Amino acid sequence: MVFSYRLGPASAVITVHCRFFARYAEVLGRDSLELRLAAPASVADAVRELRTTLDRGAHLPERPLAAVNREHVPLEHALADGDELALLPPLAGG
Amino acid sequence: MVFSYRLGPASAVITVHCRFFARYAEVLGRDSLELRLAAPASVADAVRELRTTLDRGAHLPERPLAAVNREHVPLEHALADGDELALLPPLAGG
Amino acid sequence: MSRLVTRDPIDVARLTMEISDAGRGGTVVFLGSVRRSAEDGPVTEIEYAGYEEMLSRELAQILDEAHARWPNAACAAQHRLGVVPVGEPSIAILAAAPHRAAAFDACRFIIEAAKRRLPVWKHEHFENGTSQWREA
Amino acid sequence: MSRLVTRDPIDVARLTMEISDAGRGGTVVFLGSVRRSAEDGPVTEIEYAGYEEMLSRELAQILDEAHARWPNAACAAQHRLGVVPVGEPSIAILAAAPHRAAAFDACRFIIEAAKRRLPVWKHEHFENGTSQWREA
Repeated sequence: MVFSYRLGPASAVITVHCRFFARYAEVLGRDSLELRLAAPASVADAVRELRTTLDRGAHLPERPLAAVNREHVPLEHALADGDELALLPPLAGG
Repeated sequence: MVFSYRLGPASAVITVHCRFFARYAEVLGRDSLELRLAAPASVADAVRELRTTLDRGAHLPERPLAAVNREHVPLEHALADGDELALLPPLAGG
Repeated sequence: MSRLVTRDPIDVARLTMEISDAGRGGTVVFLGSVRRSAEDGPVTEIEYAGYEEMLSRELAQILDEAHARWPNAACAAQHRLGVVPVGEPSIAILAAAPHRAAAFDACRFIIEAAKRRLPVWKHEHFENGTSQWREA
Repeated sequence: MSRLVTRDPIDVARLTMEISDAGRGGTVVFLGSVRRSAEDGPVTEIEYAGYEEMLSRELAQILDEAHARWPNAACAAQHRLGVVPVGEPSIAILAAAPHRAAAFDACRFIIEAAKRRLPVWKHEHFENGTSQWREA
Protein backbone atom coordinates (compact mmCIF):
# COMPACT_ATOMS: atom_id res chain seq x y z
CA MET A 1 0.00 0.00 0.00
CA VAL A 2 1.32 3.45 -0.84
CA PHE A 3 0.48 6.67 0.95
CA SER A 4 1.11 9.97 -0.75
CA TYR A 5 1.75 13.21 1.01
CA ARG A 6 1.38 16.83 -0.15
CA LEU A 7 2.65 16.22 -3.65
CA GLY A 8 2.81 19.41 -5.64
CA PRO A 9 4.05 19.66 -9.22
CA ALA A 10 7.42 21.08 -8.17
CA SER A 11 8.11 18.46 -5.46
CA ALA A 12 10.48 15.57 -5.83
CA VAL A 13 8.96 12.45 -4.31
CA ILE A 14 10.77 9.81 -2.31
CA THR A 15 9.59 6.37 -1.32
CA VAL A 16 10.53 5.05 2.09
CA HIS A 17 10.11 1.44 3.20
CA CYS A 18 8.61 1.64 6.69
CA ARG A 19 8.89 -1.22 9.18
CA PHE A 20 7.06 -1.64 12.48
CA PHE A 21 8.04 -3.92 15.32
CA ALA A 22 6.58 -5.51 18.43
CA ARG A 23 3.79 -3.40 19.94
CA TYR A 24 3.76 -0.95 17.04
CA ALA A 25 3.19 -3.76 14.56
CA GLU A 26 0.46 -5.14 16.80
CA VAL A 27 -1.29 -1.78 17.15
CA LEU A 28 -1.10 -0.99 13.44
CA GLY A 29 -1.98 -4.52 12.36
CA ARG A 30 0.94 -4.56 9.91
CA ASP A 31 4.69 -4.77 9.97
CA SER A 32 5.61 -2.73 6.91
CA LEU A 33 4.41 -0.35 4.21
CA GLU A 34 5.78 1.87 1.45
CA LEU A 35 5.44 5.56 2.24
CA ARG A 36 5.72 8.30 -0.40
CA LEU A 37 6.83 11.70 0.83
CA ALA A 38 7.60 15.05 -0.73
CA ALA A 39 11.31 15.76 -0.46
CA PRO A 40 12.95 17.03 1.58
CA ALA A 41 11.50 14.93 4.41
CA SER A 42 12.81 14.03 7.85
CA VAL A 43 11.98 11.06 10.03
CA ALA A 44 9.73 13.40 12.02
CA ASP A 45 7.82 14.21 8.80
CA ALA A 46 7.34 10.52 8.11
CA VAL A 47 6.11 9.88 11.65
CA ARG A 48 3.64 12.77 11.39
CA GLU A 49 2.33 11.36 8.14
CA LEU A 50 1.96 7.85 9.55
CA ARG A 51 0.17 9.14 12.66
CA THR A 52 -2.39 11.08 10.63
CA THR A 53 -3.04 8.76 7.72
CA LEU A 54 -2.91 5.25 9.20
CA ASP A 55 -5.79 3.59 11.00
CA ARG A 56 -4.82 3.72 14.66
CA GLY A 57 -1.73 5.69 13.61
CA ALA A 58 -2.38 8.04 16.51
CA HIS A 59 -1.31 5.21 18.79
CA LEU A 60 2.26 5.76 17.63
CA PRO A 61 4.13 8.19 19.86
CA GLU A 62 4.96 11.59 18.41
CA ARG A 63 8.64 10.97 19.03
CA PRO A 64 9.36 7.24 18.69
CA LEU A 65 12.80 5.70 18.50
CA ALA A 66 13.74 5.37 14.86
CA ALA A 67 16.34 3.66 12.72
CA VAL A 68 17.18 4.34 9.09
CA ASN A 69 18.94 1.66 7.13
CA ARG A 70 19.49 -0.25 10.40
CA GLU A 71 21.13 2.56 12.29
CA HIS A 72 19.67 4.58 15.13
CA VAL A 73 18.91 8.13 13.96
CA PRO A 74 17.45 11.26 15.53
CA LEU A 75 14.04 12.44 14.34
CA GLU A 76 15.67 15.26 12.41
CA HIS A 77 17.46 12.77 10.16
CA ALA A 78 16.80 13.50 6.48
CA LEU A 79 15.27 10.65 4.51
CA ALA A 80 16.40 9.62 1.05
CA ASP A 81 14.56 7.70 -1.62
CA GLY A 82 14.74 3.96 -0.93
CA ASP A 83 15.55 4.29 2.77
CA GLU A 84 14.35 1.67 5.23
CA LEU A 85 12.75 3.49 8.15
CA ALA A 86 12.02 1.43 11.26
CA LEU A 87 9.96 2.65 14.20
CA LEU A 88 11.16 0.98 17.38
CA PRO A 89 9.17 0.59 20.59
CA PRO A 90 11.19 1.14 23.79
CA LEU A 91 14.04 -1.38 23.64
CA ALA A 92 13.96 -4.36 25.97
CA GLY A 93 16.85 -6.46 24.77
CA GLY A 94 19.59 -8.18 26.68
CA MET B 1 62.44 -28.48 67.50
CA VAL B 2 61.92 -25.82 70.18
CA PHE B 3 63.61 -22.45 70.34
CA SER B 4 63.67 -20.53 73.64
CA TYR B 5 63.89 -16.80 73.92
CA ARG B 6 65.03 -14.58 76.84
CA LEU B 7 63.43 -16.66 79.55
CA GLY B 8 63.92 -15.07 83.00
CA PRO B 9 62.54 -16.51 86.23
CA ALA B 10 59.62 -14.03 86.30
CA SER B 11 58.56 -14.56 82.67
CA ALA B 12 55.55 -16.55 81.54
CA VAL B 13 56.42 -18.62 78.49
CA ILE B 14 54.17 -19.22 75.51
CA THR B 15 54.56 -21.72 72.73
CA VAL B 16 53.57 -20.72 69.20
CA HIS B 17 53.20 -23.12 66.30
CA CYS B 18 54.95 -21.43 63.36
CA ARG B 19 54.21 -22.33 59.75
CA PHE B 20 56.10 -21.31 56.64
CA PHE B 21 54.83 -21.38 53.08
CA ALA B 22 56.12 -21.33 49.51
CA ARG B 23 59.43 -19.48 49.21
CA TYR B 24 59.81 -19.08 52.97
CA ALA B 25 59.51 -22.82 53.50
CA GLU B 26 62.00 -23.37 50.68
CA VAL B 27 64.52 -20.90 52.07
CA LEU B 28 64.26 -22.22 55.64
CA GLY B 29 64.20 -25.86 54.58
CA ARG B 30 61.19 -26.52 56.81
CA ASP B 31 57.50 -25.74 56.88
CA SER B 32 56.86 -25.54 60.62
CA LEU B 33 58.39 -25.39 64.09
CA GLU B 34 57.38 -24.74 67.69
CA LEU B 35 58.66 -21.43 69.00
CA ARG B 36 58.84 -20.59 72.73
CA LEU B 37 58.65 -16.92 73.62
CA ALA B 38 58.57 -14.88 76.80
CA ALA B 39 55.17 -13.29 77.22
CA PRO B 40 54.03 -10.76 76.30
CA ALA B 41 55.16 -11.26 72.71
CA SER B 42 53.91 -9.83 69.43
CA VAL B 43 54.16 -11.23 65.91
CA ALA B 44 57.05 -8.80 65.39
CA ASP B 45 58.85 -10.33 68.37
CA ALA B 46 58.40 -13.80 66.92
CA VAL B 47 59.71 -12.70 63.53
CA ARG B 48 62.76 -11.11 65.14
CA GLU B 49 63.48 -14.32 67.02
CA LEU B 50 63.10 -16.45 63.90
CA ARG B 51 65.37 -14.17 61.87
CA THR B 52 68.18 -14.32 64.45
CA THR B 53 68.02 -17.93 65.58
CA LEU B 54 67.17 -19.91 62.45
CA ASP B 55 69.71 -20.95 59.85
CA ARG B 56 69.05 -18.63 56.92
CA GLY B 57 66.47 -16.89 59.09
CA ALA B 58 67.85 -13.57 57.87
CA HIS B 59 66.29 -14.37 54.50
CA LEU B 60 62.88 -13.70 56.03
CA PRO B 61 61.82 -10.10 55.60
CA GLU B 62 61.71 -7.93 58.71
CA ARG B 63 58.03 -7.22 58.11
CA PRO B 64 56.44 -10.24 56.42
CA LEU B 65 52.73 -10.78 55.96
CA ALA B 66 51.47 -12.79 58.90
CA ALA B 67 48.38 -14.70 59.94
CA VAL B 68 47.46 -15.90 63.41
CA ASN B 69 44.98 -18.72 63.71
CA ARG B 70 44.25 -18.36 59.98
CA GLU B 71 43.45 -14.67 60.02
CA HIS B 72 45.56 -11.86 58.64
CA VAL B 73 47.05 -9.82 61.50
CA PRO B 74 49.33 -6.80 61.78
CA LEU B 75 52.82 -7.31 63.18
CA GLU B 76 51.77 -5.69 66.46
CA HIS B 77 49.26 -8.48 67.11
CA ALA B 78 49.82 -10.05 70.56
CA LEU B 79 50.48 -13.77 70.54
CA ALA B 80 48.87 -16.21 72.97
CA ASP B 81 50.03 -19.64 74.03
CA GLY B 82 49.03 -22.24 71.44
CA ASP B 83 48.57 -19.78 68.58
CA GLU B 84 49.29 -20.84 65.01
CA LEU B 85 51.50 -18.16 63.45
CA ALA B 86 51.94 -18.32 59.66
CA LEU B 87 54.44 -16.23 57.72
CA LEU B 88 53.12 -15.57 54.23
CA PRO B 89 55.19 -14.63 51.17
CA PRO B 90 53.60 -11.97 48.94
CA LEU B 91 50.23 -13.39 47.90
CA ALA B 92 49.78 -14.56 44.31
CA GLY B 93 46.38 -16.21 44.38
CA GLY B 94 43.47 -15.90 42.05
CA MET C 1 32.99 -17.32 14.96
CA SER C 2 29.58 -17.81 16.51
CA ARG C 3 26.65 -15.98 15.11
CA LEU C 4 25.68 -12.84 17.02
CA VAL C 5 22.04 -13.87 17.01
CA THR C 6 20.73 -17.35 17.66
CA ARG C 7 17.43 -19.12 18.18
CA ASP C 8 19.08 -21.97 20.07
CA PRO C 9 20.24 -22.08 23.69
CA ILE C 10 23.40 -20.03 24.12
CA ASP C 11 26.47 -22.23 24.37
CA VAL C 12 28.52 -20.29 26.92
CA ALA C 13 31.33 -22.85 27.03
CA ARG C 14 31.82 -22.59 23.31
CA LEU C 15 31.86 -18.79 23.37
CA THR C 16 34.41 -18.93 26.20
CA MET C 17 36.65 -21.17 24.10
CA GLU C 18 36.51 -18.68 21.24
CA ILE C 19 38.02 -15.85 23.23
CA SER C 20 40.41 -17.93 25.35
CA ASP C 21 44.11 -17.46 24.82
CA ALA C 22 47.12 -18.19 26.99
CA GLY C 23 47.91 -14.48 27.07
CA ARG C 24 44.52 -13.44 28.47
CA GLY C 25 44.40 -14.24 32.16
CA GLY C 26 41.10 -12.61 33.04
CA THR C 27 37.76 -13.54 31.54
CA VAL C 28 34.45 -11.92 32.48
CA VAL C 29 31.14 -13.39 31.36
CA PHE C 30 27.79 -11.67 31.71
CA LEU C 31 24.61 -13.70 31.32
CA GLY C 32 21.28 -11.93 31.16
CA SER C 33 18.47 -14.34 31.90
CA VAL C 34 14.73 -14.25 31.73
CA ARG C 35 13.70 -13.10 35.15
CA ARG C 36 10.39 -13.82 36.80
CA SER C 37 9.72 -11.03 39.24
CA ALA C 38 6.85 -10.62 41.68
CA GLU C 39 4.95 -8.08 39.59
CA ASP C 40 5.02 -10.25 36.48
CA GLY C 41 2.32 -12.64 37.50
CA PRO C 42 2.22 -16.17 36.14
CA VAL C 43 4.41 -15.85 33.07
CA THR C 44 4.69 -19.15 31.25
CA GLU C 45 7.28 -18.06 28.72
CA ILE C 46 8.89 -15.04 27.19
CA GLU C 47 9.46 -14.64 23.50
CA TYR C 48 12.20 -12.33 22.29
CA ALA C 49 11.51 -10.62 18.99
CA GLY C 50 14.10 -8.57 17.19
CA TYR C 51 14.73 -6.46 14.14
CA GLU C 52 17.24 -9.09 13.15
CA GLU C 53 19.26 -7.36 10.43
CA MET C 54 19.75 -4.31 12.63
CA LEU C 55 20.37 -6.40 15.75
CA SER C 56 23.32 -8.21 14.17
CA ARG C 57 24.69 -5.01 12.75
CA GLU C 58 24.39 -3.08 16.00
CA LEU C 59 25.88 -5.85 18.13
CA ALA C 60 28.81 -6.17 15.73
CA GLN C 61 29.33 -2.43 15.95
CA ILE C 62 29.28 -2.48 19.75
CA LEU C 63 31.94 -5.22 19.69
CA ASP C 64 34.02 -3.09 17.31
CA GLU C 65 33.73 -0.14 19.67
CA ALA C 66 34.86 -2.32 22.58
CA HIS C 67 37.81 -3.54 20.55
CA ALA C 68 38.81 0.04 19.77
CA ARG C 69 38.73 0.96 23.46
CA TRP C 70 40.37 -2.21 24.79
CA PRO C 71 42.62 -3.45 21.96
CA ASN C 72 44.09 -6.23 24.12
CA ALA C 73 40.70 -7.65 24.96
CA ALA C 74 38.90 -10.33 22.99
CA CYS C 75 35.14 -10.00 23.19
CA ALA C 76 32.18 -12.07 22.09
CA ALA C 77 28.43 -11.69 22.36
CA GLN C 78 25.33 -13.58 21.44
CA HIS C 79 21.64 -12.65 21.71
CA ARG C 80 18.97 -15.32 21.67
CA LEU C 81 15.61 -14.74 20.00
CA GLY C 82 12.41 -16.76 20.10
CA VAL C 83 10.98 -18.42 23.19
CA VAL C 84 13.47 -18.42 26.07
CA PRO C 85 12.42 -20.40 29.16
CA VAL C 86 12.64 -18.65 32.51
CA GLY C 87 16.15 -19.04 33.92
CA GLU C 88 17.94 -19.47 30.61
CA PRO C 89 20.12 -16.66 29.26
CA SER C 90 18.81 -14.43 26.50
CA ILE C 91 22.14 -12.70 26.13
CA ALA C 92 25.76 -13.59 26.82
CA ILE C 93 28.65 -11.13 26.76
CA LEU C 94 32.25 -12.28 27.16
CA ALA C 95 35.48 -10.34 27.47
CA ALA C 96 38.96 -11.78 28.02
CA ALA C 97 42.02 -9.63 28.58
CA PRO C 98 45.53 -9.91 29.97
CA HIS C 99 44.35 -8.14 33.12
CA ARG C 100 41.01 -8.33 34.85
CA ALA C 101 40.21 -4.61 34.95
CA ALA C 102 39.98 -4.44 31.16
CA ALA C 103 37.91 -7.63 31.04
CA PHE C 104 35.40 -6.24 33.55
CA ASP C 105 35.26 -2.83 31.89
CA ALA C 106 34.84 -4.18 28.35
CA CYS C 107 32.14 -6.65 29.41
CA ARG C 108 30.24 -3.93 31.26
CA PHE C 109 30.58 -1.51 28.35
CA ILE C 110 29.14 -4.05 25.93
CA ILE C 111 26.13 -5.03 28.04
CA GLU C 112 25.27 -1.40 28.82
CA ALA C 113 25.46 -0.51 25.12
CA ALA C 114 23.46 -3.62 24.21
CA LYS C 115 20.68 -2.73 26.64
CA ARG C 116 20.54 0.79 25.25
CA ARG C 117 20.86 0.02 21.54
CA LEU C 118 19.75 -3.47 20.54
CA PRO C 119 16.36 -3.60 18.79
CA VAL C 120 14.80 -6.42 20.79
CA TRP C 121 11.42 -6.72 22.51
CA LYS C 122 9.90 -9.16 24.94
CA HIS C 123 6.52 -10.77 24.42
CA GLU C 124 5.20 -12.23 27.67
CA HIS C 125 2.78 -15.13 27.67
CA PHE C 126 0.60 -15.64 30.75
CA GLU C 127 -1.06 -18.70 32.21
CA ASN C 128 -4.52 -17.42 31.31
CA GLY C 129 -3.62 -17.46 27.61
CA THR C 130 -3.13 -13.72 27.18
CA SER C 131 0.09 -12.08 26.15
CA GLN C 132 1.59 -8.62 26.03
CA TRP C 133 4.64 -6.74 24.87
CA ARG C 134 6.71 -5.72 27.84
CA GLU C 135 7.95 -2.17 27.75
CA ALA C 136 11.46 -2.22 29.15
CA MET D 1 27.43 -26.46 47.84
CA SER D 2 30.73 -26.79 46.01
CA ARG D 3 33.91 -26.78 47.97
CA LEU D 4 35.72 -23.45 48.01
CA VAL D 5 39.01 -25.15 47.20
CA THR D 6 39.50 -27.92 44.67
CA ARG D 7 42.34 -29.84 43.06
CA ASP D 8 40.19 -30.73 40.04
CA PRO D 9 39.29 -28.59 37.03
CA ILE D 10 36.76 -25.95 38.02
CA ASP D 11 33.27 -26.85 36.82
CA VAL D 12 31.92 -23.43 35.89
CA ALA D 13 28.61 -24.75 34.61
CA ARG D 14 27.93 -26.45 37.91
CA LEU D 15 28.79 -23.33 39.90
CA THR D 16 26.50 -21.31 37.64
CA MET D 17 23.65 -23.72 38.34
CA GLU D 18 24.16 -23.30 42.07
CA ILE D 19 23.52 -19.57 42.05
CA SER D 20 20.88 -19.53 39.32
CA ASP D 21 17.37 -18.55 40.28
CA ALA D 22 14.42 -17.27 38.30
CA GLY D 23 14.55 -14.04 40.31
CA ARG D 24 18.17 -13.26 39.43
CA GLY D 25 18.34 -11.94 35.91
CA GLY D 26 22.00 -10.93 35.82
CA THR D 27 24.91 -13.29 36.33
CA VAL D 28 28.57 -12.26 36.19
CA VAL D 29 31.34 -14.83 36.09
CA PHE D 30 35.02 -14.05 36.50
CA LEU D 31 37.60 -16.66 35.49
CA GLY D 32 41.24 -16.11 36.36
CA SER D 33 43.45 -18.33 34.23
CA VAL D 34 47.08 -19.23 34.17
CA ARG D 35 48.60 -16.71 31.84
CA ARG D 36 51.76 -17.18 29.85
CA SER D 37 53.26 -13.75 29.26
CA ALA D 38 56.31 -12.82 27.26
CA GLU D 39 58.57 -12.34 30.27
CA ASP D 40 57.77 -15.74 31.71
CA GLY D 41 59.93 -17.76 29.38
CA PRO D 42 59.12 -21.37 28.60
CA VAL D 43 56.85 -22.26 31.52
CA THR D 44 55.67 -25.85 31.25
CA GLU D 45 53.23 -25.72 34.13
CA ILE D 46 52.26 -23.71 37.16
CA GLU D 47 51.53 -25.26 40.50
CA TYR D 48 49.31 -23.40 42.95
CA ALA D 49 50.14 -23.98 46.59
CA GLY D 50 47.97 -22.66 49.40
CA TYR D 51 47.64 -22.48 53.14
CA GLU D 52 44.53 -24.53 52.71
CA GLU D 53 42.79 -24.11 56.05
CA MET D 54 43.19 -20.36 55.90
CA LEU D 55 42.32 -20.22 52.20
CA SER D 56 38.92 -21.82 52.74
CA ARG D 57 38.23 -19.69 55.78
CA GLU D 58 39.24 -16.44 54.06
CA LEU D 59 37.29 -17.16 50.88
CA ALA D 60 34.19 -18.03 52.92
CA GLN D 61 34.58 -14.77 54.80
CA ILE D 62 34.91 -12.76 51.58
CA LEU D 63 31.68 -14.36 50.34
CA ASP D 64 30.00 -13.44 53.63
CA GLU D 65 31.14 -9.85 53.24
CA ALA D 66 29.75 -9.76 49.69
CA HIS D 67 26.45 -11.16 50.93
CA ALA D 68 26.26 -8.45 53.61
CA ARG D 69 26.84 -5.73 51.00
CA TRP D 70 24.59 -7.19 48.28
CA PRO D 71 21.92 -9.18 50.15
CA ASN D 72 19.98 -9.91 46.95
CA ALA D 73 23.00 -11.41 45.23
CA ALA D 74 23.96 -15.06 45.32
CA CYS D 75 27.69 -15.59 45.05
CA ALA D 76 29.98 -18.55 44.65
CA ALA D 77 33.73 -18.98 44.36
CA GLN D 78 36.23 -21.74 43.88
CA HIS D 79 40.04 -21.72 43.90
CA ARG D 80 41.99 -24.53 42.32
CA LEU D 81 45.27 -25.76 43.79
CA GLY D 82 47.90 -28.10 42.38
CA VAL D 83 49.11 -28.11 38.81
CA VAL D 84 46.91 -25.95 36.56
CA PRO D 85 47.68 -26.11 32.82
CA VAL D 86 48.13 -22.84 30.97
CA GLY D 87 44.74 -21.55 29.84
CA GLU D 88 42.65 -23.29 32.51
CA PRO D 89 41.11 -21.23 35.30
CA SER D 90 42.71 -21.24 38.74
CA ILE D 91 39.85 -19.25 40.21
CA ALA D 92 36.19 -18.73 39.41
CA ILE D 93 33.98 -16.09 41.00
CA LEU D 94 30.23 -15.93 40.28
CA ALA D 95 27.59 -13.45 41.31
CA ALA D 96 23.92 -13.49 40.31
CA ALA D 97 21.50 -10.72 41.23
CA PRO D 98 18.13 -9.36 40.16
CA HIS D 99 19.93 -6.51 38.38
CA ARG D 100 23.24 -6.54 36.60
CA ALA D 101 24.90 -3.66 38.48
CA ALA D 102 24.89 -5.64 41.73
CA ALA D 103 26.13 -8.76 39.97
CA PHE D 104 29.07 -6.87 38.44
CA ASP D 105 29.89 -5.06 41.67
CA ALA D 106 29.72 -8.17 43.85
CA CYS D 107 31.84 -10.21 41.44
CA ARG D 108 34.46 -7.49 41.23
CA PHE D 109 34.50 -7.02 45.01
CA ILE D 110 35.12 -10.72 45.55
CA ILE D 111 37.95 -11.08 43.05
CA GLU D 112 39.69 -7.94 44.30
CA ALA D 113 39.47 -9.18 47.89
CA ALA D 114 40.59 -12.64 46.84
CA LYS D 115 43.68 -11.28 45.08
CA ARG D 116 44.53 -9.24 48.16
CA ARG D 117 43.79 -11.78 50.87
CA LEU D 118 43.96 -15.41 49.74
CA PRO D 119 47.10 -17.25 50.91
CA VAL D 120 48.07 -18.82 47.59
CA TRP D 121 51.40 -18.94 45.76
CA LYS D 122 52.48 -19.96 42.29
CA HIS D 123 55.35 -22.34 41.64
CA GLU D 124 56.54 -22.06 38.03
CA HIS D 125 58.21 -24.98 36.30
CA PHE D 126 60.43 -24.23 33.30
CA GLU D 127 61.43 -26.30 30.32
CA ASN D 128 65.01 -26.56 31.53
CA GLY D 129 63.86 -28.40 34.64
CA THR D 130 64.24 -25.51 37.07
CA SER D 131 61.41 -23.99 39.05
CA GLN D 132 60.78 -20.91 41.12
CA TRP D 133 58.15 -19.28 43.31
CA ARG D 134 56.61 -16.37 41.54
CA GLU D 135 56.24 -13.26 43.62
CA ALA D 136 52.96 -11.66 42.70
